[in-house]
Amino acid sequence: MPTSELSRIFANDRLTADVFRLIVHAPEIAAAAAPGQFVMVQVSSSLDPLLRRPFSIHSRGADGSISLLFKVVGRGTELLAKARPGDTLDLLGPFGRGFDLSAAEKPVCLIGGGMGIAPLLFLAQELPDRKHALLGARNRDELAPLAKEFAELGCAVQLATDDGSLGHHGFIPDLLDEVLPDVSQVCTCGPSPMMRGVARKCRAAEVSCQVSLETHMACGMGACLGCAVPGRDGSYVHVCKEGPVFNSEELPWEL
Amino acid sequence: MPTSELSRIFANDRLTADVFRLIVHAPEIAAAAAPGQFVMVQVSSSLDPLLRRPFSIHSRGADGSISLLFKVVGRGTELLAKARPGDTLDLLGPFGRGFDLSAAEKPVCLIGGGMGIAPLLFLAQELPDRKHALLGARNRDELAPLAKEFAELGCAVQLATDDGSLGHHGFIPDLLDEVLPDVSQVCTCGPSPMMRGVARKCRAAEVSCQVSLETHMACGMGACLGCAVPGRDGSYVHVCKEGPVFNSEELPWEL
Amino acid sequence: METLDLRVRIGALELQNPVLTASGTFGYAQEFEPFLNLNRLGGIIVKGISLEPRAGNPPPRIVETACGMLNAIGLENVGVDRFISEKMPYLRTLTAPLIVNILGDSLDDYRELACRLDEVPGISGIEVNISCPNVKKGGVAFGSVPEMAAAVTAAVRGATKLPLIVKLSPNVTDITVMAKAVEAAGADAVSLINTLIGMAINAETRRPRLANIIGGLSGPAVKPIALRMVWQTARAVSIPVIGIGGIGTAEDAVEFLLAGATAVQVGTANFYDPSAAEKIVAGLKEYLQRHNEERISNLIGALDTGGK
Amino acid sequence: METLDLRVRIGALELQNPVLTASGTFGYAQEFEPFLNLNRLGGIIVKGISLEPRAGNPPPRIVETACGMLNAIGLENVGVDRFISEKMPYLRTLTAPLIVNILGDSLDDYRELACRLDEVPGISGIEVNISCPNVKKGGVAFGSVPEMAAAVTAAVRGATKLPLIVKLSPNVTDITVMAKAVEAAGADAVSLINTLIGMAINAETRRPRLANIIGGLSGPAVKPIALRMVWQTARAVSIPVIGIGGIGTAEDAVEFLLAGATAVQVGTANFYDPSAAEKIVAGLKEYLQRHNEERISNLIGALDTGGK
Ligand SMILES: Cc1cc2nc3c(=O)[nH]c(=O)nc-3n(C[C@H](O)[C@H](O)[C@H](O)COP(=O)(O)OP(=O)(O)OC[C@H]3O[C@@H](n4cnc5c(N)ncnc54)[C@H](O)[C@@H]3O)c2cc1C
Ligand SMILES: Cc1cc2nc3c(=O)[nH]c(=O)nc-3n(C[C@H](O)[C@H](O)[C@H](O)COP(=O)(O)OP(=O)(O)OC[C@H]3O[C@@H](n4cnc5c(N)ncnc54)[C@H](O)[C@@H]3O)c2cc1C
Ligand SMILES: Cc1cc2nc3c(=O)[nH]c(=O)nc-3n(C[C@H](O)[C@H](O)[C@H](O)COP(=O)(O)O)c2cc1C
Ligand SMILES: Cc1cc2nc3c(=O)[nH]c(=O)nc-3n(C[C@H](O)[C@H](O)[C@H](O)COP(=O)(O)O)c2cc1C
Ligand code: FES
Ligand code: FES
Repeated sequence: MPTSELSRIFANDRLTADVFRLIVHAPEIAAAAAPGQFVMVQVSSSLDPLLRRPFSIHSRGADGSISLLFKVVGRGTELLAKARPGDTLDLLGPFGRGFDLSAAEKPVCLIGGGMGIAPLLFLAQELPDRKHALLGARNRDELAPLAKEFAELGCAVQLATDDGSLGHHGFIPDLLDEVLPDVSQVCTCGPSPMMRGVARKCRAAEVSCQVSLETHMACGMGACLGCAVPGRDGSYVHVCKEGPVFNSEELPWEL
Repeated sequence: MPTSELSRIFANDRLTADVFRLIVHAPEIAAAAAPGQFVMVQVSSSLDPLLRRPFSIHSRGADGSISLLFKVVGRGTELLAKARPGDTLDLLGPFGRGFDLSAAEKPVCLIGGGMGIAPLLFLAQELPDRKHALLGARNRDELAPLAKEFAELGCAVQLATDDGSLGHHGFIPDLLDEVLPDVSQVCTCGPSPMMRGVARKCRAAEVSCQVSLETHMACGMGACLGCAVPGRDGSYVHVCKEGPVFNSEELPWEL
Repeated sequence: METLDLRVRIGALELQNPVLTASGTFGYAQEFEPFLNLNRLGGIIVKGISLEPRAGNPPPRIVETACGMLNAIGLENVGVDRFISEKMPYLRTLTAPLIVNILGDSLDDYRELACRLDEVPGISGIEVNISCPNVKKGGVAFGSVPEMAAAVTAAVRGATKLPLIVKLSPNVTDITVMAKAVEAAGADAVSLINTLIGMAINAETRRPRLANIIGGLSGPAVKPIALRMVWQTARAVSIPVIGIGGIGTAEDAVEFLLAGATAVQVGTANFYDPSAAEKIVAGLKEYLQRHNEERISNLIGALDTGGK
Repeated sequence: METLDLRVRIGALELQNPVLTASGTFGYAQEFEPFLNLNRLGGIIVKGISLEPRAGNPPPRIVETACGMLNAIGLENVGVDRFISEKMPYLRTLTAPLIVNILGDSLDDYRELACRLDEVPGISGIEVNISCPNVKKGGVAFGSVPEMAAAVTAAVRGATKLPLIVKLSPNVTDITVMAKAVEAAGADAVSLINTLIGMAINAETRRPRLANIIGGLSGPAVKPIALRMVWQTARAVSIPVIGIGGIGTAEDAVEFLLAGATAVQVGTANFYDPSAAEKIVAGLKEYLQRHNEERISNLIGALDTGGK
């Protein structure tokens, strides 16, 4: 059950030039949250920008906190970057359908690219011991701090960067072949081309693949129908309600 | 000549629960400013609130700074109250016609009520030695810190508060009779009833009276014609251009 | 103060307070259960329903604009059958009156929808969205031609005894002409405004921000236009006017009541503040107390224009 | 890059760039001298001029709204005589083309204004504000009836050879009908939009926030509506369209050009950022460079709608 929470900001740390990690005290949302779900954040006390912004829950703390990992890409995230410890943040959530791990027997493989890594850390926190994490980002700066945390949660971590400054120089799907035989479930979040590549390989290997989508949202709770994306057979699915996590087979991706 | 200046905030001190004094480094505006003139302040980096807010120049520092004295009355001033030292503030100014002291032979009497006191401190800074200041406000908290500064600038200060907590219990015009014979010019800014009362007494005593008006402004520079107030004979005068300081005889006040 | 009276009347329908939710911005109500007490509202208006289910427009369907948003949802809805079988069971459990918003491509569509809903228990009123294109008349919106608006109203009126609200489009030269036309055709009330037609472009990609190119503008940005149209309309008709457009606070709601609205609808605000509607009810009570006013109905049309 | 070509053409008038200032938001230009280089602008349109001086409406005349403002200045102006004697001497010193906005209560007013201005050296064009009430026709705005708009256009056309821009009101059901009417009557270009009629109320005092009760809405809030109307109009007429409404940045200007505008006017933005117009010129150059585009004219109507 989602809720509305005026949460106190514990920290808003700049990880790189444009990536921040925000930690807030939101015990009700934290208690209700499952990996893959998101919150709707009010980024301004004024009417401009008007709408809340969706962010995945990046991790959950034992102290009733949750964290968000975000990149500054526009006005809303610029304002969020200015939030300071002690300020309050108006949150709604948790919303959406998270990752479904009921059918995972063998290890799960988490595949994240860029800010798509955000929900996967929470997932790593909640998964049993053995799991893989294939993580990609633009460069070492962005990737290194995150990679460490996945490793600490017991993931077998492999990395890729666009510029080769850390790990494999290239794309994450390249790393997948080696790992696939060992896994029963892939969970991925990141740029669409990456997720398509991953889904294609999973399909070939007959491994179930869950993908987490992003789209523009006005409400986050199924009321505006603004978050539709194409489903199968000319229908639409609503990212905030039927997703953000979908089984890749639910989507009309030309695999 | 007005100018546009991105000025650095030196201080934004809370004087009472809702009155602040903001000090900014604005050397060009400071150099051009005359007492009674005002600046247009951008209170938000977003489009809401959209328009700048007018504030009188409260004082000028030797270091190229100017100060503003403001009360929180709405959204714009609420935002301004949150400005912190080190932030930049986007200012335009100085605008308008300030106090004209060319004809003052005997001492000048400054009469301010509430935030109307703001421009009078700058005027006191610029006036030759002997001058009177009659200042009124809601209570001691609001009035005491200001009264001190007028005294330091050589004013013979008399005070009035609505609640009697400092000085005369009642209205400032009550204090005027005693002072009028000694002055050749009255300069007043504050609530309209106060200014009318002052203007009436000045007229009876044949002492010139200059009043500083407030109204809603969109531009501050004579372009929008939004700041009109009734002048004499059914015409309108524009507060930002012909004012904010008027000779009380220019206004259609039923004296 | 126990004596506060917030009741208002829309035709035969009495509302416990004048705060409704606007169609298309409140889903089928259940989505908002975590955020407010639905039964505290004056009434609930659900997403527009058509005869057949509609898939809606391709994405992107929404874009934020200065103090507002554009939507081109394309009237996606489950269709009247699934509405009755899937949504009504929950909606019937609510005590707040339910008003169903309907839309069609032809007079027949509207008539049949009204017939179908007339039989369904738990529905307190019908709101007719006439901003839709008339497919038989080459796609001209019913809501921009008085005769066509009157024809839709008459068709629905003939098919149901339920209180009938006709929702007007603001994209017209004179909204009072539209209001008078539907009043004469039997509407019990008019609600206004629906969205203003707008557009947004991505300067970098040189493409429209909505797949549908144009969309409907809503939110605080449109409030001044809505308020003016409500004021004009309330002086032109004698049926109740329901004010819509950018209402997010009790102060906004009071402004619409003063302009002549008998009730208000909260739309886009539900998205950024899902408890807005209930907060507005509470805020109206607080306003009445502060102003020593016992009845909310005393505010309706009470704008003091100094005789103008 | 010295080869950037920002020139656009409005009838016989060539502008060095497409950025004009909107009437009523730029005073008589001199007010802005401290804040920008007037001669860098594509052109300057001054406050609307009538035959006789007008005192304007009683205050309050302006009120801020969500991302916008309402004004009811009441067309205060110095009248054509004083405009020519007091304002023209300064305006003539500028190299940027000057366009004079005119308004009247009757066809005769408009005709006479055009005659008077036609003789004055230093005027490069006339913009006709038809959002004014026609006093002879009971106060119906010229701008809401196509025949009346055409009549004003023809009257002015007959009185001057200066490039003639007709400024359209957005308060109509179909702005393309108005545009086509004035095109047929001899307009060299249309500019749009003028302000949308709106209203604001003080809930505490229960009084309108404008003494005139209603006023014109402008600013970023109206941009989506303006952009849509420009897009529709540009496809309906073959004369140039000048886009107006909420333009405050180069990105906004590009959006209007892509929608089909040949030039743009900067209005309310001049109030909160008096150097906005010059910044937009600079920003357009930067945009062309970034997009490897030599001519701004390549952007006009270049919206990629995927064939729709
Ligand atoms: C379910 C979900 C979870 C998300 N989780 C995260 C997260 O954990 N970390 C993170 O950094 N971001 C996340 N996002 C994306 C985030 O919501 C957007 O980056 C943010 O809304 C941009 O706001 P803005 O005002 O800064 O940008 P805007 O000024 O609104 O837009 C800037 C650019 O970002 C694009 N954009 C805006 N909103 C979205 C969106 N919802 N999806 C994709 N692109 C968008 C715009 O098209 C534009 O190009 C998530 C989005 C969704 C839908
Ligand atoms: C020339 C001039 C000099 C001024 N100098 C000072 C000063 O030195 N210190 C100071 O505290 N204030 C001063 N003011 C008033 C100040 O501009 C307003 O208090 C401020 O604009 C309110 O902004 P807001 O967003 O907080 O209030 P809003 O939310 O805009 O309004 C809150 C309330 O204040 C009223 N209000 C808004 N603007 C004005 C205005 N311009 N004049 C009068 N009432 C207004 C509104 O009607 C409303 O009742 C001056 C005004 C003018 C015209
Ligand atoms: C996403 C969205 C969907 C809407 N769907 C409908 C609808 O199905 N039927 C209808 O009559 N109005 C619909 N509207 C219009 C609203 O009910 C309302 O009239 C409009 O948004 C103005 O009010 P607001 O500014 O408070 O949002 C919709 C509005 C939005 C924003
Ligand atoms: C204060 C003010 C005064 C205006 N005066 C005139 C005028 O005299 N003649 C005219 O044609 N338009 C006038 N307008 C309309 C503007 O020129 C412009 O069409 C409108 O404001 C929309 O553009 P914007 O959103 O950029 O302001 C005025 C607008 C404002 C805000
Ligand atoms: S974001 Fe509103 S329905 Fe999904
Ligand atoms: S404030 Fe714009 S003319 Fe005075």
